[in-house]
Amino acid sequence: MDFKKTYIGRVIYSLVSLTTGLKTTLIEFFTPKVTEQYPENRKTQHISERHRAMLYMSLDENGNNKCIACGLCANTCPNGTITIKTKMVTDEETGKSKKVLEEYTYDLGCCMFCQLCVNVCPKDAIAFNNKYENAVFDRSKLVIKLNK
Amino acid sequence: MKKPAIKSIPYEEFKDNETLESLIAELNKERTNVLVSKLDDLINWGRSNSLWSLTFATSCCGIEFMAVGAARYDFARFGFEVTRNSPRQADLIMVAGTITHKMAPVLKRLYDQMAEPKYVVAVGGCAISGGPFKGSYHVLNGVDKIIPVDVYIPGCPPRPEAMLYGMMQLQRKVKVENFFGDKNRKHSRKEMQDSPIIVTNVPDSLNEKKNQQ
Amino acid sequence: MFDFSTITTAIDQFLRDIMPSQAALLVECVLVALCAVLAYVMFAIVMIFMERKVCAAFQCRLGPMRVGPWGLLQVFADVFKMLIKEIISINNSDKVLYNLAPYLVVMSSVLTFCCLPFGEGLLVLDFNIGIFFIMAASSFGVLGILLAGWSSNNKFSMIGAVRSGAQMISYELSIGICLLTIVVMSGTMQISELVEAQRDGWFIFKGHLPAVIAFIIYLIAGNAETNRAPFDLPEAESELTAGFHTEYSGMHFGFFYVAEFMNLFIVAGIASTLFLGGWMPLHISGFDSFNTIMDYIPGVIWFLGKTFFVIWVLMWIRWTFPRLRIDQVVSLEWKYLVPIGLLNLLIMTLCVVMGWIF
Amino acid sequence: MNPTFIDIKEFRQHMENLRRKGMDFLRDLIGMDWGDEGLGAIYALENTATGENIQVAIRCESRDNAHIPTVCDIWSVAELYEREIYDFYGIIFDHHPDMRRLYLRNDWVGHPLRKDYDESEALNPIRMENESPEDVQRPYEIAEEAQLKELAKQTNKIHGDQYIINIGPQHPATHGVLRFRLALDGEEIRKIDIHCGYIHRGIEKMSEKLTYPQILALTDRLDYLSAHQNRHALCMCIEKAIGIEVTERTQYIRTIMDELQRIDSHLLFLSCAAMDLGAITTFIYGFRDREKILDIFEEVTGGRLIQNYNVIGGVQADITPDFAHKVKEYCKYQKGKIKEYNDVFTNNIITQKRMIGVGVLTREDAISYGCTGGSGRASGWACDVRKRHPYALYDKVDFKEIIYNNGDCYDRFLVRIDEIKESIHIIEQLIDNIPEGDYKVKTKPIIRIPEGRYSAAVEGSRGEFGVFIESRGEKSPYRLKFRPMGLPLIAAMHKILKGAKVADLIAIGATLDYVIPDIDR
Repeated sequence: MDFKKTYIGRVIYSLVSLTTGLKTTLIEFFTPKVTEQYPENRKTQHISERHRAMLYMSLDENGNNKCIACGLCANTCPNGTITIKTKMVTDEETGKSKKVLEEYTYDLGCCMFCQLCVNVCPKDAIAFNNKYENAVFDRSKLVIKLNK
Repeated sequence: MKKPAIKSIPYEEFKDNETLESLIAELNKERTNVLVSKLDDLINWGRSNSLWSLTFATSCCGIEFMAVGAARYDFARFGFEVTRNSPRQADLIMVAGTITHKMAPVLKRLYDQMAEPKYVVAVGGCAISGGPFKGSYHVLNGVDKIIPVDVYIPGCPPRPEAMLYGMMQLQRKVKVENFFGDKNRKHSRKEMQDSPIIVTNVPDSLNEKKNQQ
Repeated sequence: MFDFSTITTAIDQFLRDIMPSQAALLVECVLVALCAVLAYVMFAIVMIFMERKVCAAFQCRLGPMRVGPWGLLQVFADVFKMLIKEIISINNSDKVLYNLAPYLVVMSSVLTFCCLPFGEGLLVLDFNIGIFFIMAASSFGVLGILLAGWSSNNKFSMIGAVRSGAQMISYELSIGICLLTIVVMSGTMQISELVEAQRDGWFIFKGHLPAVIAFIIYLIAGNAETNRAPFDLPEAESELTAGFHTEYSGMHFGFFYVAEFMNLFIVAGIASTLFLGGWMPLHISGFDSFNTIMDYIPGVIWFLGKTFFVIWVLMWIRWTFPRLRIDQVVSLEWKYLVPIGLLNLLIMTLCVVMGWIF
Repeated sequence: MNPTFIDIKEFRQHMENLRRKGMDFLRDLIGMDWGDEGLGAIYALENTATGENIQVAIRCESRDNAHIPTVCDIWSVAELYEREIYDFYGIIFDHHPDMRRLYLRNDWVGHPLRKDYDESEALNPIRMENESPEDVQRPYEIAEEAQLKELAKQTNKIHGDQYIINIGPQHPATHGVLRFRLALDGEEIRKIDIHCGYIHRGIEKMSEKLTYPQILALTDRLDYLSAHQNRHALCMCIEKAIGIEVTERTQYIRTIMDELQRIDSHLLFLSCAAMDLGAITTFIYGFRDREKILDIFEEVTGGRLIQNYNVIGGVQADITPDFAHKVKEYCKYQKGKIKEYNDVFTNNIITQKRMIGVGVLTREDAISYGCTGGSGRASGWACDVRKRHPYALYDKVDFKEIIYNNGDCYDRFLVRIDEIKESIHIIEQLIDNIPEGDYKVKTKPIIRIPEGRYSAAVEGSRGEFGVFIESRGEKSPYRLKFRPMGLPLIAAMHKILKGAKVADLIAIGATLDYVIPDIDR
């Protein structure tokens, strides 16, 4: 008869398997811990460049942006995260009227970070950054005006 | 004005200090007693450092919530690791994931079952606004429509650090609250009684609310 | 070695001098009760903190870090919170039993706690059937759990309570047999005498093989008695949400929580008293200078050191193994632990009769 | 592949014949609303012995009173699929034993996937009162193996005098929001009634209004643990339909990512199974190692869980330069860690006692219920899509399909552990040979799929994930159906639960490895 199946065999086999488990956790007990201490390591921590935490509009030193108010991003967004308000401005030199951006609103609270807006933008006016500390107390604070 | 302090992050670097300050101003209007306010500070210290959350997850964000609990991010460092499965023992509910029409009454009921003081954190796009599924026929667009939300953590799903950040925001909010005085309770008893949850699958004799109707 | 009874006798004498002996007795009772409850709470806090840190270390993480240095104040924060948390009253529950249950559980563990010999002369209850009293006092904790499950008007609680009834009553037997093994060996049931009998060597060394087996069985059964993994079925989180205390909130839940940890402390304390020599220092015959150094370490430290070592081992077990199923729990007891325990008792008796113990 | 339409009168006979000819696996059942042509359904069938695939369709012209004969006695899984179609389209399946809604509340007005569905808030406001249990329902008998037809006659409810507990919708062991209504006898389970739909998000209906790139974003959120594979399936289907060939480099990246995702999912499976059985430390170990994959994902795709990586024609961004190095490092690390899991959990006597011989799913049942993935392979059914219908690079790499034969919880567990090793093996073959080239081919800005029906399937982390598109040449699909990986698993639940205890339900649920948003969609 198989020793493993006898009464004594079962007891011994169980004890062996249990001790193996205990041994493994004991080794873990003494190995250095893997925890990253988040708020303490804020300065040194590495977040992937590609991480998408929030949409932003790159502004130059005068606060100008590259947006041409074409509305492609707002149209391609699956759930209406982006709304664009435009106005018509007449160029003084040429006299032609031109559509310019008045307000670019982005609702961080319902963005799904699918990157379609960034992909579709013809001027690379918008991009995602990796600043993830965005929790707020008020829902309305999540609706952000991106242009200045 | 008292400024709630959190280790390792200066007050100024936190987002949305305006809302917090207006909350403090509102709460401090009626408070004069120094002794009471010291006691309040002590109680708030206890409360804010012992936020036990209900294990509640419906979808993707729930997995990130588990990741926060695991070794790398380890929310035990903050004392949040005692996640309770029974709403009676939990202090906060992290609504992690989409809430659908069918789930909405369940969520409300869980919230009602929790003991005061209780807090709600809306995690991720779905819980904040319906997120990716905003246009769906079966999705609740934001849990703040049925329960009061204290902190919103945007992301889809938010990364674990963002969740920890959100929890610290909640700590800040807890730290400015008053234990003494009626501002404490989020809902009056009256409101609780009027809450629209009606239990339908018990005998009518036991169902007080139904009998009242 | 310092005998703590000199202090207690002095206090007793002082009190009797200033007031009639009846009143002195009353004051003493109150004092002792206060001390006991204070110590109980203190150890509970230490235990909870230890559990959280040890568990974290086994799971390659850090555990509480941010409340006070190394998270030392974490448990105090929890206690503050728990004290002011709302206690929900449940509709359609048996109110009296529902409110009574947590106190029963705590009472049982306080009573047992009082039997632990922390040092020479430093124990509250010491009479000739001490072991018997411990068994009796610890076994009515299950009553509290059953009542909690019954009165909550919750089906999960009910299943948890019934599970716990089946489990705790079964495992009481094994504990009894193990304790009996030691009683057979020492010939006394009084706690202080049991410790005294280990002056020339701890029972686990004196009783060699049968004592070691009894020790192991005691640890397993003791773990089951405290409802801790791998025997945490009454509150099996993934099955029954929170088991018998699902409906309890605030401090009522806190009592269950504390009692669970203190039961662990008590199990470990009894183990160290009966098997590891209680507050007796470690002596190795032949090494006289070593023995003298050991004697300088106070008995309280010896006792706590041993107890916390046993607790650490139990935590190690808890954080390693998965949970058993209820039928497996019961069959482990009745098919393995009880027969082995009985056989072990027989061997021990034989050893005692033949004089094979040291 | 275009389905053959069968006349409703000959339908039953035809289906029975097909089953007799060996069409034993109902891959998918797709409800359809063809507008004026009526409502109907498409049945995708496979012969597991020969690998032959056919599609059969049925149509009934009456919209208000649509009736189709049931096939749930031929393929058991059809029971839940048909309930789903009843829920979405209002088609009544004759002789179905349990014609209840599957996902939506029973007081829901209308059938949402119909083209004429009225979505107004007024009809279906957010109802805050609890759902009342429906009167006619058939809980699945576990104790006896009666035929479905007989059961249909005795529509016995779960009675009030039985000890009934609700596991879920909010319960730590259901991995989300699934609800089991159990009738207990002591610790033993007598009856089970499964309620889904607590996370039904209506993705399929939403897709009918979105453009194809927009739909892609939703697939990640179906089964978030096979986000890559889900997206891969849809991309593949669309690429097939519009006739683009992706580059070799893309194929390599996709395959490696799929396998990394599979390891990620299996590690999570291991962790959660351990947690459900009470071994919390193993749970943490699994998560610790999973973080390393998530790091790689985040570095390359920018997302940890929801990656948004595959796009039509390629991938979103090229891999980072140190990708290969990191993946190789990870593979080496992971191989060492598997022993640790085995030591602490798999070989533990308590685990074995809890799992061996518990929750047996036979091979026949696995096929009849369509339980693909690890659960099917543990029952001895070679159902791996990577072998059955190779896609991407799976016909070029050498790998073994892991098959166990007992079909119990322990085998289901071992399959996943071994698959981690197999996936590492696949990755190691590919990682050094990623060819140079474009990571994405140019596509038109607006993607329209030519009229027709298209389908594609991949091996997701927990079974076959299929996509079915019916297009009318628009920029959004006329009908899009995802084959859920989890629905067949929970359909088989009452069969598996035979003689099980409450604790076994947890072990079975953990090892079946379902993800609820994938079931509910």
